[in-house]
Amino acid sequence: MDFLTTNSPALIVALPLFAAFAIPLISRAGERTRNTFSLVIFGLISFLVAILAVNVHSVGIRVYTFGATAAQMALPHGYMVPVRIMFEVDGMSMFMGIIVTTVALAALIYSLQFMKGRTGQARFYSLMMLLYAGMMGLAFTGDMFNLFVFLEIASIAGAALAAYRTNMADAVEGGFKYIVISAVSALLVLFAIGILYAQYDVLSIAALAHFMQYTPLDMIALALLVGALVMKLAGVPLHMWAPDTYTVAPAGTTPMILAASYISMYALYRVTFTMYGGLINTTAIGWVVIIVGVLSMFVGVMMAVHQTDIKRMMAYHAVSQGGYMLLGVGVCLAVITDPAALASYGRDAMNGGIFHIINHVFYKALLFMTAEAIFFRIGTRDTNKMGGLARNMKWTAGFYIIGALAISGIPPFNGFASKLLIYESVLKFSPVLSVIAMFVSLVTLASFAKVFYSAFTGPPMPAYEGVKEVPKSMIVGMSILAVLIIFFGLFPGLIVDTIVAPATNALIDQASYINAVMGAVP
Amino acid sequence: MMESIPLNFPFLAAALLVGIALYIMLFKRNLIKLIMGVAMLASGVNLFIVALGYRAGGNAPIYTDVPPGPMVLSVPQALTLTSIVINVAVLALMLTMVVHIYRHTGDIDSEKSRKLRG
Amino acid sequence: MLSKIVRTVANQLMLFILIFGLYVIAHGHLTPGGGFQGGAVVVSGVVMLLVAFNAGELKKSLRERFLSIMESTGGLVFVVLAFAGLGTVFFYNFLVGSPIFGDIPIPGPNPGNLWTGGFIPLMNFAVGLKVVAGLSAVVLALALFTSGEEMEE
Amino acid sequence: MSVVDYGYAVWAPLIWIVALIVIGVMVLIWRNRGQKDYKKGTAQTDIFLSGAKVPPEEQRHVKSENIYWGFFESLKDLYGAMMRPHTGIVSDYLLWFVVILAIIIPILVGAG
Repeated sequence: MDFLTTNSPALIVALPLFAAFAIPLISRAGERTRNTFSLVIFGLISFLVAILAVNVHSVGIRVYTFGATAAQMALPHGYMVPVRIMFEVDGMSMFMGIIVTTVALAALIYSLQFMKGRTGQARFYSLMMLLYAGMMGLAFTGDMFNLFVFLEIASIAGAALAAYRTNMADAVEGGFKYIVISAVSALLVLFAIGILYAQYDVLSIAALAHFMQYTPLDMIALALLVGALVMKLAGVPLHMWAPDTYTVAPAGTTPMILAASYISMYALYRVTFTMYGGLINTTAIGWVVIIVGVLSMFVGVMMAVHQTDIKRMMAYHAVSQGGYMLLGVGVCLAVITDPAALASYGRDAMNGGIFHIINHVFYKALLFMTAEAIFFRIGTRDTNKMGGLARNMKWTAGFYIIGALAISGIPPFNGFASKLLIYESVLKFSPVLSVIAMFVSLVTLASFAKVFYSAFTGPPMPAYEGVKEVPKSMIVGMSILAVLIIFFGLFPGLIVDTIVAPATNALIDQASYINAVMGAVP
Repeated sequence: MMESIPLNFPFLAAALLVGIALYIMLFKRNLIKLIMGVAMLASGVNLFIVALGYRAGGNAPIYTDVPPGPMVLSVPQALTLTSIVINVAVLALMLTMVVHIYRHTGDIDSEKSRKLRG
Repeated sequence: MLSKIVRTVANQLMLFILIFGLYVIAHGHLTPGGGFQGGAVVVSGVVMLLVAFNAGELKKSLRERFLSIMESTGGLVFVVLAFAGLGTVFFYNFLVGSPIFGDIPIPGPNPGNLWTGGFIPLMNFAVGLKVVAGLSAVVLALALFTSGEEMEE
Repeated sequence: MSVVDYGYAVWAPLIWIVALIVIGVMVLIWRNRGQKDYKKGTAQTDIFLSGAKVPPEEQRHVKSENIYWGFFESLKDLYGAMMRPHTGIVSDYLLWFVVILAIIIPILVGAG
C-alpha cells in the first residue's frame, strides 16, 4: 500500500501508456480479452487515483521526481536548482485528475458496446489510453516542458480519435482542424517556454514562479501562453474548432476531448495563478479572462440555439459553459491582490468557476453520450429528421432530461449549485456580468427544450418504428455520470468542501506550491 | 569566421521563419501548404530554442573526445529534439488526414473541401 | 518500379543504411544520435526501397501486422524498463553498476565507453524499434494512399 | 453537508426538494378537484385547428428548424454578423488567433 501511495503519481501516467502499447498486441487474442484488459487496467488506474486523492487531501502537495530521489541538483558552488523531470500534484491537479478519470471510465464502458464489430478497435482503445495518459500527465506535471509534451500527446491522440470514423468526410475534417489548431497553439506554448528558459534557465513551474521578474519579455510569454491555451480550451473568438471537432468524434471520445480542453484550462490557471501569481497588477489579465468568458457565454449560446445538428448544438454549449468557468475565475484573478474583496466574493467566484468544471464535464459528457446513442440507433445527428424517440429510447431520454436540466441550471441538479455560486459572487463584482450569465442560462434551457421537443417528443415517426434502446454498456456508462450529477446536485456543500475548496486554495496559495520544490533552495 | 556572424542572427532567422509560416498558414487555402506552414513554424520555434543555448565558440555538448573550452548548453538541444520528434508525429497525422480529405472530396482547397461550418 | 540496376543497388545499399542506423542507435548515449535519429536513418532506407520498388511490392514484405507488433514491442520495452526502476523511483536507472551497460564513465572529457549508460542504450533500442516500425508504417500508408490501395486491417 | 453557505447566500437542495414535494402534492390535490365530466373519445377531445383539416399524426411534428422562428427572424442581423466569422476554414481560425495575440500582447506588456 505504501509502495502504491508513494509511486501513484508516476503509475497513473505510466499504466495507461503501458496499456496503450500493450493493447495492439493483446487484441490478437480476441476482442473479449482486450476489453477485459482495458477495463482491468482502468480499474487499477481509478484505484490509484483514489489513493492519491486521499493522500493529497491529507498530506498536501506531493512532489514525485523521476529517476532520482530529489528534484534538485546542487551545482559545485552550492547553488541548487530543480533539474529533474518531476510531477507536482496539488489539490487542483487532483481535482482535474478526478474529473478526467471519472469521465474516461464512463467513456470506456460506454464505448465497449458502441465499438463492437467495428474495424480498428485496437487502435481506438490504444488511443483512448494515450489520450488519458496525456491528460493526466498535463494535470500532474511540474515543469513547463513536459506541459508542452503532454499537451501534444493529448492533441495527437485526441485528433486521431476525432478523425477515427475516416469513412465520413466531416470526421476527417474535424480531426484535421483539431490537430492544426493544437499544433499551432502547442508550438506557441513552446515559444513562450523558450522565452522563459532564456531568462531564468529553469523549466520547473515552481522555480520559474520563484525567479519570475515580470519583465516585458515575461509578459509576452504570458500573452502567448494565455492565447494558446484559450485557443485549446475554446474561448470565443478562438472557439471555432470546437463545434467541428466535438461534432464528429465517435462514441465516448467526445467527452474525453471535452475533458482535454478543460485540462488546457487547468494549464491556463496553473500559468496565471501559480507561475505569474506574484504579479502586482492582475486587473489586466483578470479582465482579459473575464471578457473572453463573457464573450464565450454569449456567442456560444446564441450560436447553439440556432443549430440543427444535435452534437454541434451541444458543442456550442460547451463553449458557452466554458465562459462561466472563465468568468468565475477571472473575477477572482482580477481581485486577487485585494484581500478584502478576495475574502468577500473572490474566493466564492473561484469556487464557482472551479466547481463548474467538474459539473460541466459530467453533464456535458452525459449529453454527448445521449446524442451519440441517438446517432448509434438512427444514424443521423440532424434534429430535423428526428421525432418521437422517447417512445423507443426511454433510458436515453431520461438521461437527456437530467443532462439538459443540469446544464440549464435547474435545481436540484449540479449545474445549479455552481451557477448559483457564480451568479451571487459575480453580482458583487459587477451586476451586469451576473445578469448576462443568467440570460445565457435561460437561452440554454430554451435550446435544450427545442432539441428535446424535436427529438424525443412528438408523434411516432414511421422511419424509427424499429428503433431499440441502446445496449447495456452504453446505459451503464451514462448512468455513472447521471448518478454523479444528481449526487453533486444534492450535496454541493460536501463537494465544495472536499474537492473544490482545496483546488481553489492550491491555486491561490502560490507560496506552498513553490516551497514544495524550492524549499531547500537558499 | 564565426565572430563575423552576429550572435543574434539565428534569432532573426527564427523570426523570419515564424513570419513566413504565419503568412502561409493564414493566407493560403491549400491544405498541403497549410501543413508546410505548420512545419515551418515548428522549425522556427526549434531554431529559436536551439539558438538560446548557443555560446560563442562553444563545443558540442558531448564528452566523447571533447577539446577543452566552453560547451554549448545541452538542455535546449534536448528540448528541440523532443519537439522535432513530436512534430514528426503531428505532421504525419496531418498528412494522413489530408489524404483522407482528398479521397472524400476530391479537393485539398480548404474552401472547397469543407463540410462543417456555421 | 524502377529499372533493375536501381533495384539491385537499392537492395545492396539497404544493408549499409541498416548498419549505419544501428550504429547511430547503439551510440546514442555517447555521440549525437539515439533511438529516433537512428530509426529515422533506417526508415530513409525504407523510403529508398519504396522509390526503387513500388508501394504494393513493398507491402508484401513489410506487413502492417508485423509493423504494428514491432511498434508495440518497442513501446512496451521502454515502459517496462521504466517500471523496472520502481524499486527506487519510476525511471530509476537500476542498471548503473550492474554487469549490463553498467560501467560508470570518468567525469569530464573521455574517449567514450560503449558499455555505460545503464538502461539508456536499451531504451534507445526500444525507441529505435518503435520509430522504425512507426515511420515505416506512415510512409508506407501514405505511399499506398497515393497509389489507391489500402493497408490491410 | 448538503448546504452551500457563503456568507451572503445559502443553497440547501434537500430543503428545496422537500418544499418541491409539498408544493407538488398541493398542486395534485388542486388538480383532482377539477372538472371530470367531459366525454373521452368524442368531439370534445378532438384537435381543433381554426376549422382547418387536421393533418395526420406524423406530419404534426414541428421540425427543429422551425422552432423559435420569430426569435431568429428578429435577430437576423445579429445572426448574420455572428455567422460570418464561422467560415469553417482552419486558416481563418488561425487568423483570429493571431488577431487576439496582437490585442493581448500590448495589454499585458503595458500592464506588467
